[in-house]
Amino acid sequence: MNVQSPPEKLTARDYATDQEVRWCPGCGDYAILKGVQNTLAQLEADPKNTVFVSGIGCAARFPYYMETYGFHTIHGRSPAVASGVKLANPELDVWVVGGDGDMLSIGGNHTMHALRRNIDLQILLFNNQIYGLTKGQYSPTSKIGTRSPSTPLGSVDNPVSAAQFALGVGGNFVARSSDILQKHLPEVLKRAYHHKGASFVEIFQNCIVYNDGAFKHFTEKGVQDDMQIHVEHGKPLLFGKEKEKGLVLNRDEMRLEVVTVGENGVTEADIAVHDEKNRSLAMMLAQMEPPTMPVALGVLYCGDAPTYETAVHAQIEQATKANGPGDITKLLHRGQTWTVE
Amino acid sequence: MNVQSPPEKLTARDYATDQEVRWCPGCGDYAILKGVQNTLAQLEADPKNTVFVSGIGCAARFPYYMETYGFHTIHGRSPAVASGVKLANPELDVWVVGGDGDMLSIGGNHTMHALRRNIDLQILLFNNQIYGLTKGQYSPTSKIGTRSPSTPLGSVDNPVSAAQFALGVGGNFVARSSDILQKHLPEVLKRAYHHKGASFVEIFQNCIVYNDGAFKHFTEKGVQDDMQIHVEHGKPLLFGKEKEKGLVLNRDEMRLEVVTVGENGVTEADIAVHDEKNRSLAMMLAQMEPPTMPVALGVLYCGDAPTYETAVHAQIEQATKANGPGDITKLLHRGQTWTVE
Amino acid sequence: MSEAVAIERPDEDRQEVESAVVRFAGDSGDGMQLTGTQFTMTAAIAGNDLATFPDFPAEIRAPAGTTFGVSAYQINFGARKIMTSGDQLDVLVAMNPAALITNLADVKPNGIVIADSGAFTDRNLAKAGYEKNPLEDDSLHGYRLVAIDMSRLTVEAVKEFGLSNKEALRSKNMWALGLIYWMYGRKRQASVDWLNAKFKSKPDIAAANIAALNAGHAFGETAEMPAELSGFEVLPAKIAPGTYRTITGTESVALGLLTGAQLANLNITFCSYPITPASSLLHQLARMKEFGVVTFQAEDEIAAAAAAIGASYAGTLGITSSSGPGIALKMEAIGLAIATELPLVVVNAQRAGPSTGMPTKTEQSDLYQAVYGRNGDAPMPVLSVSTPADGYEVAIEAVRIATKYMTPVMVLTDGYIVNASEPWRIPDPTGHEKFAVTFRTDPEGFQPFVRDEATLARPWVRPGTPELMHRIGGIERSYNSGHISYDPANHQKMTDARAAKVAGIANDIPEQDVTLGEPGGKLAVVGWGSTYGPINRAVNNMRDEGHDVSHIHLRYIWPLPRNLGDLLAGYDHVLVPEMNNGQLKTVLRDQYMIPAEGLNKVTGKPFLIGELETAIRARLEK
Amino acid sequence: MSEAVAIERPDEDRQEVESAVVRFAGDSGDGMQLTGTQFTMTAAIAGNDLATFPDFPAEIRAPAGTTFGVSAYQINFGARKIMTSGDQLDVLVAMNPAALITNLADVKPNGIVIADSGAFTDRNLAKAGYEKNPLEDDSLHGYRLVAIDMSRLTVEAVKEFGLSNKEALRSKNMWALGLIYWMYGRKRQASVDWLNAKFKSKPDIAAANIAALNAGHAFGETAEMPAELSGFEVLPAKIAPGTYRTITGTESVALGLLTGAQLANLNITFCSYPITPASSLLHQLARMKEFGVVTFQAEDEIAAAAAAIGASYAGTLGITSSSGPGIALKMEAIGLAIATELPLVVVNAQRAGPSTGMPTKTEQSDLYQAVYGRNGDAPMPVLSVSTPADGYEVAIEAVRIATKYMTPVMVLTDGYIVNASEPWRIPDPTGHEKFAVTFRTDPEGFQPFVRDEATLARPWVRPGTPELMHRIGGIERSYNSGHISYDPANHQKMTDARAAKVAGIANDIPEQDVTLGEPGGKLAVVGWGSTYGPINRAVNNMRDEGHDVSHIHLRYIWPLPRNLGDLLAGYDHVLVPEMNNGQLKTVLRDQYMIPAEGLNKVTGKPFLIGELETAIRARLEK
Ligand SMILES: Cc1ncc(C[n+]2csc(CCOP(=O)(O)OP(=O)(O)O)c2C)c(N)n1
Ligand SMILES: Cc1ncc(C[n+]2csc(CCOP(=O)(O)OP(=O)(O)O)c2C)c(N)n1
Ligand code: SF4
Ligand code: SF4
Ligand SMILES: [Mg+2]
Ligand SMILES: [Mg+2]
Repeated sequence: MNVQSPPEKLTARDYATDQEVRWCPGCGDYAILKGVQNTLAQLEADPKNTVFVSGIGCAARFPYYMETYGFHTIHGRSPAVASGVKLANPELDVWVVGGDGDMLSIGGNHTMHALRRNIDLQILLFNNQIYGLTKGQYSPTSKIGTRSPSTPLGSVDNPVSAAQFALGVGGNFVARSSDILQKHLPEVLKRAYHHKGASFVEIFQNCIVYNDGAFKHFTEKGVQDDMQIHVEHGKPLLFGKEKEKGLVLNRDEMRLEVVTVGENGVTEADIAVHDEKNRSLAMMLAQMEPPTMPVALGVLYCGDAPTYETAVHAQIEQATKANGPGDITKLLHRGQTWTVE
Repeated sequence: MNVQSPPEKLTARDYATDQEVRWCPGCGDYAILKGVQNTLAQLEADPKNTVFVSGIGCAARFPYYMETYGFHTIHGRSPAVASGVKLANPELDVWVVGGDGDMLSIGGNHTMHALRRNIDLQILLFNNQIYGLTKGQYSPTSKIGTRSPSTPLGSVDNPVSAAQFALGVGGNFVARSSDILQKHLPEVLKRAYHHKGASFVEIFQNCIVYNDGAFKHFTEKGVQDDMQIHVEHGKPLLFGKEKEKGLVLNRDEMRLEVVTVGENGVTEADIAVHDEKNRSLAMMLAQMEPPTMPVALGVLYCGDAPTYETAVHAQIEQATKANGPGDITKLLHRGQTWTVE
Repeated sequence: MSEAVAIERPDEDRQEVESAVVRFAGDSGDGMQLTGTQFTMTAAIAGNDLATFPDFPAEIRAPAGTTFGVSAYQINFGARKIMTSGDQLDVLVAMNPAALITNLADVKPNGIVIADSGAFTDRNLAKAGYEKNPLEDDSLHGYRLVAIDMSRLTVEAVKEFGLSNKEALRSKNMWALGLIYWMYGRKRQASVDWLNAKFKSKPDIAAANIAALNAGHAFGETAEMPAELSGFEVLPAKIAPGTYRTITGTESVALGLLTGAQLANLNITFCSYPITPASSLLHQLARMKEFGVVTFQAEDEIAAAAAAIGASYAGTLGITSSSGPGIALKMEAIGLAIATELPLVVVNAQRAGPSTGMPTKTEQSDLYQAVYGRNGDAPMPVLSVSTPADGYEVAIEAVRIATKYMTPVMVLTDGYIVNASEPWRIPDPTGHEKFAVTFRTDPEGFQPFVRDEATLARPWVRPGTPELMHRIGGIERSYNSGHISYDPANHQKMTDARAAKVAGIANDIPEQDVTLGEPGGKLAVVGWGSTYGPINRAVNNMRDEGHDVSHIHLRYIWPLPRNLGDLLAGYDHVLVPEMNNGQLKTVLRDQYMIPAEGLNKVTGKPFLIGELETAIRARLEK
Repeated sequence: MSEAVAIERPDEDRQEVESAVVRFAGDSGDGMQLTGTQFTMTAAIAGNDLATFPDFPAEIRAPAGTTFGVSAYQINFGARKIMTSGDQLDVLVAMNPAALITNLADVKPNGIVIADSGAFTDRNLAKAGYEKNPLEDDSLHGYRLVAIDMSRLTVEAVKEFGLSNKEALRSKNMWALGLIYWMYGRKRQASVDWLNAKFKSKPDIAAANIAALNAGHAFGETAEMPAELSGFEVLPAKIAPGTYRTITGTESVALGLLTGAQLANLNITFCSYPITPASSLLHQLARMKEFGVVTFQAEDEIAAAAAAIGASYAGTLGITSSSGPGIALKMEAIGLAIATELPLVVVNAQRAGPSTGMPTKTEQSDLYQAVYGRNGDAPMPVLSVSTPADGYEVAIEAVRIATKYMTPVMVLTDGYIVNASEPWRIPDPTGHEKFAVTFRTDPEGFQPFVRDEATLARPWVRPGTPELMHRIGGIERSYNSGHISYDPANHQKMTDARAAKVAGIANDIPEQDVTLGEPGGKLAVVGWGSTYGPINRAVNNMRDEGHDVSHIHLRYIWPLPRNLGDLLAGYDHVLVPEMNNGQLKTVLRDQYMIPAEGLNKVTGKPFLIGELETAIRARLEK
């Protein structure tokens, strides 16, 4: 008699494939891979119902290393392919992985429409501010002045802010973390997973070969406390080693500014409280940049709205209720017909 | 002896071609065409240095009706084609015209990157919240529930807000007007023209055949005073027939709200003042929607940043200064060479 | 409930004709498409065979009275088999000057022109570009002109219902329909019923339309028409018994895809982006939700193709559709489906190119793109639809091949076929042979690229299946495991396998038959797609004249039927008429080294039977 | 300033060889590419003819010691004309076990294998998948093995400079280079100078590298090497006098485009999106700013093509480039350039497909896409590059045709050509015949689509020109005015004109010559693109054996040279070797009804001379 024994709890390692991981030694992608595998273990995610879809790029190699279903598609199209997967089978947990070129350059439009439609995907953008796989050309997120093979005298175009982009196009879940924040990252990813609808997570990732240290101005030991603020819904926007600094809204100039609690009469009560349901606040947080302001990490925005695939399938049920399950013979005879004896 | 006589001042009519205008009778595009021709006349724009580039759609037929240089390209690609025109010859005044499908659906990515690069184009989006030319399918800006040939039971996806999109991707000039505002429109277009860098103007346009009345909830005679606010830099955000209403920033909730001057102690001093240099404020204004809030029209945001094409050509001059004007023979000999006798 | 009153006129003194071609032409607002479909339905019920072609303007809604705002509907109906909507018009109904000036050239010498003189105002004449009123000078002397003030007569006929003049004039088309019904001795009841149903909520509008219909009919009855217009009779055609409906190419493809999916036991995920003339397929399928059909209007064609591929990966039937420019955009994604060997149906409603071209005009110029238009060695099957009804069988076949061979399949229709209609004997879908897909579920020895020995197809696994988790992608895959492989020998092996898989389909499709004529002889006329009708009729006529010519019409463009080379070798000459610059011709010459000659027409319009007869005659006289 | 010290060894006892093939293989970090280019330069200066091929890993920077992290550089140099980088290796330099295991198969029987035994640690052996150390068992008995602990010797050699062990080991490649210099009796001075220049700012690094170079050389001098390794001599080849440089396909195309633009008197606007192996062209042109070259890294390939078209519309030369998948994405936009008749150069660096395929491997499988891969009847000229240096002339020709005929032109290179290099006699660009563009400025009778009688090209107008304001677009244009036209006859006329314009270019290009052999005979081997070298050498060898075989290599794929049909008709057999499944073959068979046979290799690797010889022999024996 063959009894289906319940699978015992999976560990992070169980989500790893037998494939040799082929990123450059020291690449931030390794840490993210670990973070994602830990997240799935903590979520007790069922590998058979989990799909990783990616485009092309170093980041996009990701699915080959996950012991789940995986589809390494073509450059820039992963949000569209993933949308098809989710529409066809809403039961699946669909994760989308790609780089800043993949999802914001060639794939920007698909990312935008997946977000605005609010289809239930977890979209992870590995932002290393460079084209890694093609050997180091600048990307739409590269800082002005980036010298690269295609911009030998330095890039001249303003980078796009991934988070502001996601908020501007109507994304309902916008969060940020970093490859090196091994505790923070899984927490953010779990929020993204539990959010119904499109979740957008920008993960700062160090490309050690072509853009090393792109984020050290806010991730390095010395500066991280003062240059990062980890936002949490309902909590005051405090940061700094002793959480002695905070953000307040300057009402006349309508922008956030940094104050120090205790200094010239500022009390903790004056500190703005994070409201992840407020898109305008999220926008202000997303705009903050060192050195004058810290980089906001965590869930910047989390609204709730019906998800696309649910609504689509609801209409199918509605139509089936209204017209009865489709009868093809009836359909062929719909409209005016005539009979020849 | 043939003397070149200076061209006398051109009128709006001088900017019209001999081509029969072929929009549906009553289409909002006629009014916009008139508005643009008036604008060029007021600007005394030189037709020979003016280029209109468009994609495909009803709106995109625009160039055929302008007695300037014109390029009716392919669906969605007009911002990219126009970028090439401007890069090749920065002397030209380049206008880009298209519909919501052309520029936000298939062309969303090109619009985004033209805006973020800040290349000096005037991008006019005729937003009728529908696909006109292809006979009425819903578009990414259509309201939820829009019944169309492709959504017989009503559309289910959240529309994108053109202005929030433009702000989110880093657009440096974001404005709004409407087909029927024949005074307002040219003023906004002139601001767009004078702005150095990418200017984005969303023009609400009525498609009388497939989406008639899409905007009447804020454009109709009865409601327009209470449902529109015309913002001006440095001026208090007042609206209403007697300008008796205004916007104030609710500091705790960090959102704008409508108040009435005179009522429960509100004075004009309390009314927020429009600062077109503040992206966060622009975002809040762009988010406002009837019936609770008025629609914000005018220049929501106008920052200044170096333009892309200027920086590109500056590098060319810089390189020419540094290395001298290119000598092809020298170039062929660059690197290690050897001679065979 | 209004009724048809006037008794039908006895048929004695009607002139019997074997077939007739009538075109209703008027302003976009005049309801010509409705008028045409009503006349079509009535002809069908009267037992005629028929073919129709609607021709609407490129502009959305051009200003009234302009030439580019003219909308027309043509029907060819007869007592014999009807192959095309007709080369020339026996009767043109022109509701205004613009309709007359743009359509007159198609009228037979001495053909009948019925014009609404009431619409020939100075303003309308000017808009159409007439200096003088053609109804009044003798510029129409080559035709049998019947000028009637239909506008006035309609207004009078509906007076009693107290409609505004504007509203009243809306029934003008019914007045004209009534007259033509009389002219061909047709019963009005079907249209009366239809009007009552359509305007159920507005009974007076229904009544007015019916009154106009009757008035037009009565006018024919009573008015002293020129003797030779005493009325015609078109007897029923010999038509196989069964239940019929009219069907357009769009409808047949939509129904075929749905039937195919049911035979394969799959749900459809249809992903598309609107484009003329392909959009109507999206519209059709969007109304089939109760069949579990998911339709997705993507942000662009690339996303549509990509989403369809994702949907196939997830275990439904991914379908995408577009026209030439949109198909071009999909090609990179289609390459991914070829590489990952996933089923996908791609429907291309061809239109005149290159680039935007003439969106509302028909052409067959995407065959090169379908067969050759991808990067890399990327073979995929290509099928074509020959008549409005043929789309049903072709779509079913496309689904069968795509799912059985794990490959994208391209289906080529065109702007003519998708809009044209013909009577269709409604088949019994349950009678069709099933080809239910069996998804792989057995972990035993599973590898994603182990091929079926017969078909060379790889297994299809639904994500969600236990123990079959695997990864696929566009980078070259190791022969069985599907892991990334840069091994030279493996790439050769996989390239050969992909080619062999598609080539092997030739053994799973019917041998090519001779559509009309004998296997071998002096001349074979080889066609594909919507040229079927005119070629068949032309060959038929030439054979009646005793010429040695046969018609071979292809459904399978790639791979070609396995016997085609031998078959064609049996003819002295091979002529390939195409609405392009010779694209199938290239494939035939390459594959069979047969000096096929092209007959190419690239005007945005279908071949005329006459054009083909002339060309065939020329070849035969060589 | 360090200097080369050891006196060169007298050449007496060196064994003279006509040519030799050496491959340096090591870890990505071992600097094999530098080593190879240095050896190449020195061989060139020594007067040898040569051909090289670098082969770097697909992965960005694979972990050290792994097989997929191996980087190699191969050079074939000789006293005779060198056509390819060589089928088999005379000498393999393997810097670690992974390099040995992945490259050994290419070494001639009894060939020389020089290995750094110091790198054959257990760890590295394991990574490479060796159970036992191949240097220690007799698994290499089929070769002449020279195992030297280069690592230790290098560290010793640079001791004096007090570098860390890690830094010291970086000079390992120079030690190996020194040894091979000794083996072929080469002077070190050029490399010494190069090192001094490269490390100007770090003199001790320069000194260390030079010390290693000298140490490796000295080792050869002094160490008692096996007798048969006493050293070789490769005499200078007969090479036409002139100043030479080495050049890769990327460099030649970049320089050709620039020269072409100057001859046309235009500025370049180069718009692209990175993709392997096309990106290097973007990188090259980005460094030519002082020539007024604008380079634009667009958001994707479609935007790149669209921007290039806009740039051509604005009066500069728009150029775009990519590889197969990216070219597929550009096709819709290229159709717009065809429709609006604007000049555009499209460079396609082909790679193995379909889909993502094998990005770092070479293939010729985009010919179908280039010739046929668009919607509508959309002909465009297609040129191909045959050798690394050939890109210069081809690019110039592409600019000439694009601007003279107002048409997009496709240039096909491939992953082999863009990276391979050969010596190039530097031409005098000012000597080249000019083809300056004359923009239309005269308003008199101007219409945007009035065609030049000879070329059928329409006028090119720069926006900004007074009184010539006009509109163009992708919807079919009226024959002269360019206004939108749906007129059937006009569409036919325009379609014919577009076809005739491109076909007419055949009269403006050279007749096809016989690359090697006679016009007519038993067998013609017809090639295109990077198969030039192996085909030419193979045919050469076969002819030396007295066989009746000729080589015909095409530069012009579309339109084909006007005499090609007659030329090919002169041979009993036509064999078409291609790195695809038979794409040129289709074009030839269709155009000339000649039963051309394919010889197809789709492994991502170039043909070997031996493979071609075998195939040719087989054909001749038939
Ligand atoms: C259609 C197409 N265009 C271009 C490429 C080449 N390409 C592959 S990955 C990539 C960008 C890589 O950058 P990113 O997306 O940021 O990923 P990363 O490598 O940095 O993780 C490009 C341009 C491609 N494979 N396909
Ligand atoms: C590549 C491509 N895809 C699709 C189309 C069909 N098409 C033409 S215009 C259009 C959208 C029209 O809507 P919009 O851009 O909002 O312009 P409008 O007509 O509403 O002014 C579409 C889908 C096309 N011409 N080309
Ligand atoms: S190139 Fe950069 S991003 Fe890519 S694997 Fe290497 S380190 Fe990581
Ligand atoms: S369809 Fe709508 S947008 Fe297009 S022309 Fe008609 S009214 Fe205007
Ligand atoms: Mg990146
Ligand atoms: Mg629109």
